[in-house]
Amino acid sequence: MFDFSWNMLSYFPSSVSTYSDAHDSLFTIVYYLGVGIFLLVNSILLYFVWHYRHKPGATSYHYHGNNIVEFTWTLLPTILFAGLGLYSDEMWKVMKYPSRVPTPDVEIDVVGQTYAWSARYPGSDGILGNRGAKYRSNTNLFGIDPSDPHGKDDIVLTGEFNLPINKNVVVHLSSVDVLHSYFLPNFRIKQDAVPGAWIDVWFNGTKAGKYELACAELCGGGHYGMRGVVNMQSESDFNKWIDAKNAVRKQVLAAEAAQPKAPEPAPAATTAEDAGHTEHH
Amino acid sequence: MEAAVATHEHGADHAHADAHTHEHVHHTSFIRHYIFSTDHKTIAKQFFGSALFFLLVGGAFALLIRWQLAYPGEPIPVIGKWLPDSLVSNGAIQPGFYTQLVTMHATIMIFFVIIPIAAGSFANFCIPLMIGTDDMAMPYVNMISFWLVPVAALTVLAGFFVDGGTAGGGWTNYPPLSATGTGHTLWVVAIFMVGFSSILGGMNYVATVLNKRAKGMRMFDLPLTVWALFITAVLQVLGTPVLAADASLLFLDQVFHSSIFLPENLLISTGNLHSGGGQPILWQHLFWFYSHPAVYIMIVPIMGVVSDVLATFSRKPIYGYKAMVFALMAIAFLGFIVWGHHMFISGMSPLLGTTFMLSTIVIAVPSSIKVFNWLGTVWRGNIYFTTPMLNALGFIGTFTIGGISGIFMAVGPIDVYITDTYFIVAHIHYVLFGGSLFGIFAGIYYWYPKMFGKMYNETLGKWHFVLTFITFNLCFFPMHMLGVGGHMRRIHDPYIYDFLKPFQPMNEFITIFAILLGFSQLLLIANILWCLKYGKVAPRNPWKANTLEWAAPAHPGHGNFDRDIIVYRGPYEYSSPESKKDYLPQWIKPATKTSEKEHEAIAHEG
Amino acid sequence: MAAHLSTEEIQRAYIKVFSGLLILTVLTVIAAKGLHFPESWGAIGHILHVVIGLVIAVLKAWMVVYIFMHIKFDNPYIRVFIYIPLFLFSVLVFALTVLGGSTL
Amino acid sequence: MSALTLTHEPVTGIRHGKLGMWIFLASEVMFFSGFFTAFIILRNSNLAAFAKGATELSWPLAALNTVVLIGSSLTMAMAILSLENGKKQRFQLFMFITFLCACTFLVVKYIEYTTKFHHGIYPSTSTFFAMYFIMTGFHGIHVLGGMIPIGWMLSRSFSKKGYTDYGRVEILGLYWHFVDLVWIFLFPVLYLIF
Ligand code: HEA
Ligand code: HEA
Ligand code: CUA
Ligand SMILES: [Cu+2]
Repeated sequence: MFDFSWNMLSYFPSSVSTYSDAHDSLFTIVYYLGVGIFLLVNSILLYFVWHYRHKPGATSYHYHGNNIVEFTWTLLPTILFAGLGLYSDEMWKVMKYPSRVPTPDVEIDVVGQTYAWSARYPGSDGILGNRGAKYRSNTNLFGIDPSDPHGKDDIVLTGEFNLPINKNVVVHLSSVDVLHSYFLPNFRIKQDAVPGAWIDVWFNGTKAGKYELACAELCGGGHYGMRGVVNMQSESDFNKWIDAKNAVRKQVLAAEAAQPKAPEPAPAATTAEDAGHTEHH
Repeated sequence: MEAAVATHEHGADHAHADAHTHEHVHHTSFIRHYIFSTDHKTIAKQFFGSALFFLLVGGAFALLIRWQLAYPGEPIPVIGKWLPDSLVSNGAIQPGFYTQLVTMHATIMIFFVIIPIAAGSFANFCIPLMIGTDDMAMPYVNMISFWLVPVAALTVLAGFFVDGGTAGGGWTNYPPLSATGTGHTLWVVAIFMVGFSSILGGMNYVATVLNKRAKGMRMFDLPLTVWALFITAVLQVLGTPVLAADASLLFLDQVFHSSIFLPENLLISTGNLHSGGGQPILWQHLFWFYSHPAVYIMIVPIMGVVSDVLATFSRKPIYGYKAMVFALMAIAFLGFIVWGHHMFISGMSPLLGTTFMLSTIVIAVPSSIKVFNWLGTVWRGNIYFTTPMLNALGFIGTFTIGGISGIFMAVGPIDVYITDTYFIVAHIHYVLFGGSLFGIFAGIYYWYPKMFGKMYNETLGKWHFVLTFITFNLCFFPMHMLGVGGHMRRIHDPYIYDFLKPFQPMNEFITIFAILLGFSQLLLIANILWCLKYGKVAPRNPWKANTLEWAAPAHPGHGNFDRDIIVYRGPYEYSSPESKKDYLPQWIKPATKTSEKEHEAIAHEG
Repeated sequence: MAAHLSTEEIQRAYIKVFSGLLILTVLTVIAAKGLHFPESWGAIGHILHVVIGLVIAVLKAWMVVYIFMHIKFDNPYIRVFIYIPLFLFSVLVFALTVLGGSTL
Repeated sequence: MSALTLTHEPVTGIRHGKLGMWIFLASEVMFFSGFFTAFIILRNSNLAAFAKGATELSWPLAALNTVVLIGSSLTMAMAILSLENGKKQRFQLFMFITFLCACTFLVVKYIEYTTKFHHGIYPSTSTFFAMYFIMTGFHGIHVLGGMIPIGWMLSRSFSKKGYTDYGRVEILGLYWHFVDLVWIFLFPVLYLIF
């Protein structure tokens, strides 16, 4: 009826980051451990159940147990599990501890909004402008501080983002409304986007290509459709792409500067890209 | 509400004063007898009936979910055209309705099926009978504890008829999503009510076990079912109030527009009403502080039931009785310090993550002890394959799968990938259906004779087990594969993702077996209802078991026992050399001529 | 209950506790409203206020539980109903503040 | 058959109702633990808002209420003692004062709340006030809940049969002292410490 394999490991989506390799090997260890224990326990169970089934005249063994046995089968799993826990903790630290986040080669902001993902790139000055929740509005999702010159040239995109491979990418993640979760299956990465907090996620992609970005935290009826695409490119392709974006952004800024200033200071990042993103939902 | 407690419970002390003589004639009205009854067995039956009913409702919701996942966009057969347009379009489930179905499915299954049947029905039925007493310590409190459940269920289901529909945030209902909408408010109120019911129940069970044990019964003479229910009750008493507090806080956010869980300047409809400054993750901490212990509320009683069933039908003492008790205690204790394993990706402090990862992995140790001791129990037994025994053995098999998938998730870095995928859904159903529900089936069949005074139909029971076991595994095992493939949970239409398109046939396969699984449950219902009327009349001790409930008349009335109960030994003296029979009940005097005779008599009593 | 104590003795204990509670209430108000730590102490002054307030509250609570609620005279068994929830409360607070830090 | 002895003395030596009440109180401690935890967390992340909120509360009213509740705890304890010694009138007197104290407490609370509302302060004002309203609100509900059995017992004691159920009053007393105890913490935490 369909391709089925007992080997669970064969179902993983292709692995395209340094993490996903590490993740898959850790998973493999736990997998074989789990399968082994399952088979062991259940074959013993089946054997006992069949072998000691009721037969006429049979009696059972009046026995209340043995403390040495109890002690052994408490100690062994404890050692096994403590070992597993300590062993996996290293990878946990690498993924999560802020002190272990590598120096970023590329740094972007990502926010979730029902039901789309948006990203902000630093622009031609290479610096992300300051942001604050109080500046946030439907036209300024990232809450870019209008008074910060670094924010002026920032580029905001929705739905599809490009990133370079073999670089440490650090994503500062947040949300503007409810919880979302930034899920890159091929990268084995998932992190909730929490409103009111900026959480760092980092990865290092190894294969170019377009990969799907999903939302993994229920965020309302449209949750299922909160899809995005991450386009992993070689460094040179990525640079070409970002340069082109920066050029467009420069033109927009120049055009804005030529026009008479609006009376009240409107949020700075009301750009073509921003407008593009509002119509998305 | 506390007033009710304060005034009623002492009344309870007197209520039983007139109940302990069997000849005493009761002129109780129909209402007092069947509806607002304070008799623990009637309350147990009420919990049982309502839980079975909600199992059908929750199961029907599950089948709707499955239909959508297998055939997205296609009209629901039969009922599709009757549903209003707010829920369906052209008879097919709409996205919002889908999330509501998921929420209601889980809410019903957890709060109105498993908890009421394990910590409501079994606890009520077994505790007084198995400790040899006439009723609960506080019968009025007990009655209130039941009646809160249907009221809560009506409240939460009323959500379907309000503007915006019922709660749709998953059974975990994380704010900010759940901070708006009438449906969510009703959900919160209902949770508060079932929580209160659970606390009242738990109070009663703890007090009863501590205070009302029969003469001679020490704590370590308790059957494991009672131990398990006792420990569960402690979890209920200490865990549930935290959920109640959490729910109250969310209620404040919803109704009074405060911002306990809402940070500054959100772009949602309540954005301008609240002040900000709240912490969304706080909800999750408090929620899981209850809800992790809650999953043990759902499994610990079952572990007790399974132990008793295994011992009875292996005709063997429980292997390592004390180890089993300490393992239960360890599970309960550790259960309070692992809640964060549901929050590995929530953004909580990574140091907390490390702590929770280690404690969660360690919690597998007491569970392992239990599994190993069960193996030890069947080892060199004399095993009878009755329906309860089959279900108990099935429980061990499926629970190990669910438990081992728990180990995967306990490892933080792995959970980051598999959390919120079908791997979790597989785990949930392996522990809750494969674990709790199989154990519940075992318990239902095991105590059916005592509860209703009739024997169930063994053939039908075995068919029910075999069909359920096969379809269950075919339905839920493939979900692990979906999860490893990255298939997210709680999604209305997976196939808008390219990487999920290939999973459509597997989803279809799952759905087919879900439907078969659902309809297999009709055998259980049929068995229960048919044998109620046409079943063979049950003897007093059909399983030749040792525990005290079998000393009571076949269908015990008010006051439970027709003989004085004095406990002489532990609950698991099967095949003891002290007795010629292969069992030696707790209430039989140490070997003398008369006690042999009594033993003999009870064995054959109708 | 408390059969080994005469009614008068118990009454005296009650009155003592009552006066103790009143005095501590006054103290806690004075500590909070009248006691000012030098500016230069910074956060320490603030923490001291919190500590004083809580220590007094714990003392008062202990008096109520010990005497009014008869823990002193009653079955020692009952104490577990106080210790266990307090332990769980401290687990919760410890996890979320000390381990959780600012991110929870 | 002669009467069965299934219902014997409580195994622990603590009567069912009293044991039940202690278990219930353990549960109540966890309930308020939830609120206190939330309070601590929110306070740590909004120190300024919490300090500001606390100054807007009226501590003299709260101090008055503290004294009232402490007093009611004393009278409740005395009422129990009186009933134990069969002194009916003293029992009625002390129960009455307890009831009165509870009323006073709620009236003061009412004044506090309405002044807040007049100043436009609601749970939505800040997380501090959200916590303030929910914690004092639930405490108030507990006071109200305690008043029902107090009033009932008091009125029963004036009936012909009188009221002699020492056990129940003792249980009620435990509950009442617990309500006092919660307030003992709420008072410094909400009104004094910032
Ligand atoms: C009855 C209910 C029940 C039970 C008993 C368990 C038991 C366990 N659960 Fe599960 N769990 C749930 C119900 C339950 N769970 C539910 C409902 C959810 C989802 C909530 C939601 O998000 O909606 C969940 C989610 C959940 C998560 C979060 C996943 C996520 O959302 O990312 C985690 C993570 O650690 C977890 C772990 C565990 C562990 C380690 C156990 C352990 O207790 C298991 C221990 C058992 C064994 C290990 C097997 C038996 C032992 C042996 C066979 C001996 C030999 C074994 C070895 C030596 C390994 N569970
Ligand atoms: C004890 C608990 C329990 C039980 C028994 C079940 C039983 C089932 N569950 Fe459920 N499930 C959960 C607890 C449970 N579930 C939880 C906690 C979640 C997480 C929710 C969340 O994400 O918030 C979940 C989520 C969940 C999902 C994931 C949804 C999603 O994330 O999008 C799915 C999908 O397949 C599913 C399917 C099923 C199926 C097919 C059954 C079958 O076993 C059901 C079998 C059917 C019956 C037993 C009833 C028989 C019915 C009939 C014969 C129909 C006729 C009757 C009438 C019309 C009245 N469940
Ligand atoms: Cu965003 Cu789900
Ligand atoms: Cu858990």
